[in-house]
Amino acid sequence: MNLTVFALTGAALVGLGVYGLLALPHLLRRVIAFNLTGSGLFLFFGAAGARVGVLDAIPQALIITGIVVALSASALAVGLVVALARSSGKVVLPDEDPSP
Amino acid sequence: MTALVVVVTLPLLAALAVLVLPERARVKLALGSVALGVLAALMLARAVWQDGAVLLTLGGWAPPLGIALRADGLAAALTLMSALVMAAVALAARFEMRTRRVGARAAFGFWPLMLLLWGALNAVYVSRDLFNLYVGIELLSLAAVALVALSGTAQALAAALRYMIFALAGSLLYLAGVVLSYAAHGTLDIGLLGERIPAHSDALALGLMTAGLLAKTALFPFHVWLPTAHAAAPAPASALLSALVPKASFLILIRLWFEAMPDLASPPAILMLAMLGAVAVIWGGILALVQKRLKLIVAYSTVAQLGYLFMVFPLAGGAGSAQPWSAGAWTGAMFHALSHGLAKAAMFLAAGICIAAVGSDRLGDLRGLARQLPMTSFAFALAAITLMGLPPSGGFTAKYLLMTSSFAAGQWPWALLLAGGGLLAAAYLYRPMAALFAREARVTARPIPRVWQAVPLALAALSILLGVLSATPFDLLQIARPEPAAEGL
Amino acid sequence: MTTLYSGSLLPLAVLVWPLLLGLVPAIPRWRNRALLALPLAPLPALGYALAGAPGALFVPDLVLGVYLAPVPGAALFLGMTALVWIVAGMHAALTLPPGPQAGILTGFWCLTLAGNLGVFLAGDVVTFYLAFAAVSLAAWFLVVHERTPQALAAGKLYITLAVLGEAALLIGLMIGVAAAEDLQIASVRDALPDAPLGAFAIAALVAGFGIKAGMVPLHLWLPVAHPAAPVPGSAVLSGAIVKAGLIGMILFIPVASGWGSALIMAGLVGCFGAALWGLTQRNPKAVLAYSTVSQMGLMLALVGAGSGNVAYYALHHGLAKAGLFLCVGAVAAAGTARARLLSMGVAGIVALSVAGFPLSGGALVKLAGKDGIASGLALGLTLSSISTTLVLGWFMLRLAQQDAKPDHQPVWPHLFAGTATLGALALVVPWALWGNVTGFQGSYPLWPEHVLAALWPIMLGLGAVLVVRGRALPSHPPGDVLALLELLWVREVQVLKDPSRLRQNATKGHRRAALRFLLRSRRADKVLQSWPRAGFLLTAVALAFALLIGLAD
Amino acid sequence: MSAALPVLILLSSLIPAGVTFFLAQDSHRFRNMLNLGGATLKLGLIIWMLRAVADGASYEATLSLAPGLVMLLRVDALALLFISLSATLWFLTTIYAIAYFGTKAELSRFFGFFSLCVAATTGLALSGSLISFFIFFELLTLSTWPLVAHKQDKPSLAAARVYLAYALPGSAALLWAIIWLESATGPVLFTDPPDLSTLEPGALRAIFVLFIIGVGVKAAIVPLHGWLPTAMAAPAPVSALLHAVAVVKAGAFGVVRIIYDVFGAANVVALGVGLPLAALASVTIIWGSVRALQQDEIKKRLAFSTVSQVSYIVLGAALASPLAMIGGLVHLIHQGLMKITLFFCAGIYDERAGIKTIAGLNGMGARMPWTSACFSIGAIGMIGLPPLAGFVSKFYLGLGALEAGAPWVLGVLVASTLLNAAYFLPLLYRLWFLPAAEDTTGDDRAPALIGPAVVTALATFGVGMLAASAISPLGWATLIVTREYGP
Repeated sequence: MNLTVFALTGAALVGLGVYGLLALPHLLRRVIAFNLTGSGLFLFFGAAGARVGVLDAIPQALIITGIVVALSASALAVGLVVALARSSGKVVLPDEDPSP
Repeated sequence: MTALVVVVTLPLLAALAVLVLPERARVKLALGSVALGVLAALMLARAVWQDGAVLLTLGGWAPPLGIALRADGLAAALTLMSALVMAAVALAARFEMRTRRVGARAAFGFWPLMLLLWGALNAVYVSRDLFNLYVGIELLSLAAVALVALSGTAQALAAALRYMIFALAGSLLYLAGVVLSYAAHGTLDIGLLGERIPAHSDALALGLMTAGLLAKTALFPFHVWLPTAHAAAPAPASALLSALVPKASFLILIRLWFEAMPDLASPPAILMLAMLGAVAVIWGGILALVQKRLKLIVAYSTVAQLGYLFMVFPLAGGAGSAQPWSAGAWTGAMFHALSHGLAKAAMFLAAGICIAAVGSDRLGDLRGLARQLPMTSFAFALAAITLMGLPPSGGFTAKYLLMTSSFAAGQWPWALLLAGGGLLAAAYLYRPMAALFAREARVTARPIPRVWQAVPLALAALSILLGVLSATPFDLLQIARPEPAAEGL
Repeated sequence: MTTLYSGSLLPLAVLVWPLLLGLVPAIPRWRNRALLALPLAPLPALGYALAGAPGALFVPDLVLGVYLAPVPGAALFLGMTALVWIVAGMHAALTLPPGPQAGILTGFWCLTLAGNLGVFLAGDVVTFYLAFAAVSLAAWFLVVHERTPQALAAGKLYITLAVLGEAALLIGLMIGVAAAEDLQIASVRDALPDAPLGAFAIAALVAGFGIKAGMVPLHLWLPVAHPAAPVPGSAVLSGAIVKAGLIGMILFIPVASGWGSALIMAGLVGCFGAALWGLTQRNPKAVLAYSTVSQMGLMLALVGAGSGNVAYYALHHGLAKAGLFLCVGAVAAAGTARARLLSMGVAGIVALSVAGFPLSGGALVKLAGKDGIASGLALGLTLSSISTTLVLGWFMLRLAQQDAKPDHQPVWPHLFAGTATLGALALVVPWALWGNVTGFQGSYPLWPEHVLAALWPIMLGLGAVLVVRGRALPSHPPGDVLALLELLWVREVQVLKDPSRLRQNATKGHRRAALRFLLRSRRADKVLQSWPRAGFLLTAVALAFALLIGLAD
Repeated sequence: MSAALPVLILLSSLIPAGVTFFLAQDSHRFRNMLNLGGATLKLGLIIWMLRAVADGASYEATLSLAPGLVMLLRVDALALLFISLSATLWFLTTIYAIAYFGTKAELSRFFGFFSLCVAATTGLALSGSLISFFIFFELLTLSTWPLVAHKQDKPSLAAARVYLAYALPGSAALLWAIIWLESATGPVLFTDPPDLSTLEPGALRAIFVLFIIGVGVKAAIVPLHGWLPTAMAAPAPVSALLHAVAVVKAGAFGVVRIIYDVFGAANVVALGVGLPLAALASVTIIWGSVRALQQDEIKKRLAFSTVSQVSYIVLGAALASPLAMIGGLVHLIHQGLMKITLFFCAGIYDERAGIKTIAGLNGMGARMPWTSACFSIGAIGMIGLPPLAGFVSKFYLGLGALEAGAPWVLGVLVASTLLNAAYFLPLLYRLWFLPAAEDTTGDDRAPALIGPAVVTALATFGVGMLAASAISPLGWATLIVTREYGP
């Protein structure tokens, strides 16, 4: 029962994240949306690993690895966004810029 | 076995080491490790050639608990090709990525990123675990994005971010698929997945993973990040980006569709993959035709050439995998991956030399450059021959194998596409060639060291040689090929 | 090792000798005096003919296997040809100015001569065709030698018809060879009537030879070329070269079928029509040309009737007609009234002989010609004397009006001697050969009825000459039906040469459309670049794959 | 030895090609010696082999690239026919080109590609399998491109572009045809005709059409001939080689191989594709001539003449009767000799007197007698007058057409003869009969330029004059047809 809650929460997070990723032009928000989606997936992953009631070590190990990877990706992304904001004064991609 | 370990760990260790070294030592270490890497890749290929697939279980723990690395013929061939391309890129970067040429940050950042990318590539080639593959491809993407951003201009940063968005979205889709399949089967090992009990969620899992990987492979219509990224990246980085990076995600697709879940390869899904590939060939070709910059032409050419790779799905995948022609199709596609890697890297390195010589890659500025840069221009021409699929290049062998299979399979439209794509390639490569070999030499080119000029030539020559001596790589690719296709010609 | 040749080398020598002499102008030092070689070139042929044209030769390696074997009547043809060429050669050497053009003329003169001799020696089709092409095409240079606009125009017509003739011959010969599966002339002739497309082949051959032989209506070139060519050129053209067409008819056309009648018809039309049309000409050489057409018509009719004495007739005509042409030169060169009179006299005698004046060579050959043919045609032969007398009388009248060419005066005696010799030979040689050729006894021509039959048409003809003399006859440029053809031809050429602007514009339009499409594709790619769209697409593709994969389960 | 010979022949032009690329521009002596040496060696090898092959020997060398990709080099009588031509004319053209270019720039590049082009032609001739044929076919395409573009001016580059625009789709069609066929029959070796019974007649016809499109571009069959006249922008030695030996001949040779060694004459007839091809060739013959008539530039006129003449070979092959094939094969040689003579001369007129147009030829017979004599011989040969080379081909073609039951071909041949006369005789007329313009200069006192032209002109005469002997091209063509394709 718990697990369904986890899974549903994960799914909700993924949904939110995907919406943010697609709908928000602000790059920082996209990075956050990416993290949201990732978290949702990891949550679902954890729930899936625990579904048989026995503790499965593998998803945990993988989730930790995944979080590290996602973290470094976020770091790079944020770094790039900051650099872009510094050099062009914009935090949106050129072709999505409403005020050219 | 040692070779396998070296191939995966050496680049990563070297990437860490170069971070702490001063510039000259950095370059030396990078070149040294690349040399070592080529050697290791050769030894790996030799081991695979002699004894079949090399298997390594980390810490002696067998899957699903442990992690297994396995180098089959395809992995060995790709490793070797990558090592060669890396060596060439490193040699070229020794001249090109200098502080006084590209600034301190780029000159510093290039080497660890390059090595990191290499390590990630090799990891992807030999991994047998979907999650490992995720980590590998994610690292690969991050290194690639960072390479695009190296120059630090607003344009480069925007291009890098665009690439990043596609890459991250792709990763997420892939990850979602991985999670789904783990939830269904409790394992992520490719071998074990191949023997799984099918589940309802498999279709969704494979669909998600496929879409994610397509975004990373830059298949039409997700190719849009690639040209802008190439426009911004320094030439050696472009070479890596075009020649190697898409091959990694493509390889994962192959692993998924041929080894992990071949039973899911339904005809309509396969047809859709192939159709996307076909559109990529045509669309990439048309867009390459209208570009004004050399690097963009070459970049769109990559878009087109990647489309050929997807011919493998209708010809060797699904129900066709048990047919006699599938071996030819499968091998042909892999041959294409190899020859395209060599040729495209040669082209970008040649483009880099042109930029270094005249400071621009607009076709109008390159006119008559062949007089000053004969070796480079010749390299470009040789690489073009491979990309057009003209004999006796590796591209020709690939095309021949694919076309033969498509006729044998009764799917001749693909053969038509292959032939037409070659013509398109000729059309869009003609313009830069005509510019290079034009008579007038208005530009005064800066002198380029001969060693630097020899690098793309060597790569291009290799891509031709791959066709002349195609028997050995052909046999190498057969080793431990995905089973259903094993009863080939 | 196969043998190089088998048989006698004599026939080959006859052909090789003029070819060798033809190379003389290639040597710069001899170039200026190359014309002197002309009279020497036919000498071996003359000797060979006097010896009775003995021997045959086969050279397997040459061309497609050259087989030289004298054709029936070869000795007569060869002898006549050699004599005509010798005298005309002398005339040329005496009158034509030396220089590079003379060098070119010498070369092609000799080539033409070799071809002319070759058609009488060829035993196989290819050799015959080769010789025929040589005589036909190399003669182009004789026609245009003077390079005047008139000569060049005549040359154009000549070469056009000659090439057409060659083409027609080639068709006919190839069909014949394919049917006979053999290159021998005799086998080809035998195979032709029953060959597939045989009728077509024979028609092509008749046309091809007809052009050369001046058969109406293919005679166009004769009256145009003759006035334009130098006098010796005209002499060989009319005397000897046209006989190449005649021998072709004799060798290849199976007259036993309906083709014989066709030949007779065409021949008789030419015989009378051309003679009458000759009266519209002012230039004596043009008149003579029409006379040739007329005489050749007669000979073609004889061929069609299967007469065995065509060669005999041709012998006389060749010598006489060449003599008449040379007379034109001699008259022009005559400086004094006496010389002019002498030249005119020779011309008159020879002309009478051609008309068939009793006891002349011409009367003999006509008499022989009448032997063995239908009486109707024999009557035609008799009547032809009237028209011949008329046209040649007209020729004499025109000749008398001709201007003199003062620069040739010094050589007049030589010219006259040659001309007179040829005329004399025309009168005498038929007598010498009479018995051998016809088999009749020597007194046969002296029979009064024969003399009378020869005399009355000539008298009638002379009367007609008196009638036309001084009348304002209609005058036409040479070439009768040609004018009509020219009109058509000019239009054809203009149609051929249309620069197609229209199509160029069309391709430009296509190009612009293609360019527009390409540029649009660039904009379309930009649309794909926008992330929200691409993101939706990515999701859609993922779901599509899932669906497509799932559907199959 | 028997495997080394074909390879050696190939290397005799491949090695000079490779070395020449890396020579300095001004090392004229060494470069000339290298190229002439290679050409001489090749001629020697071929003469040596001619005897052996006449006695029934054959030489083979095989290299397997990948399953199905068999490179087979093989010397048979037909191959030797083509190589003899290419080797002889390569030798002569090299002499001519050396004299023509003198010490101009970019000669290493030129001679490198020149030799490469010959190597490709040689390989093409020696190819014993469809795949090796294709590979050399492509090599030829690529090595010719820089030659056409050699002058690097606007027309040359445009011509080179047009050339590729035609050649590459042609190659694509050829490759398609090869792969389609081989996917059903396995690798096709010319020694061993494939079993076609596994394919539907419809498919076979489609394959045949693709094959013809593929090689037809090179053979300049209408409507695939557009590149040839534009390629005239190339320097004269290239045009000479292009028109006489290399590209168009490769196409024609391909047609012969495809009809006789891939499909087999009987199958071509049974499939009903021979006659349409013959008709197409006929259309080409006529169309090329008509277009030639409209040209005012000498080289363009010659180019359209090539379009027309090369289809004689195609016609001979398509008629699929022994005599027609002899005619076609012998024309492969004869057309080469005649056309190269004409192009040599056209080059001399241009180089020595600056004459490019037909009007410029007025009166040149006296000023440049040797050139004009050679030109006349070539032209008369083209018209097909005996005893020159063109007549022999035409005669056999005509007989072959009758043998094949296609008498309409005679009409085509005759029309072609007349048209040839119509566009060549005016040239001769101008050369010999018309007076020269006041301001013309130029002479032909250049032995190295005239020499090759004289040799080929004499050959044009000689091969016709001695056609019936066993050592003539006709003798050799007869040997090929009776030995290898005879009943």
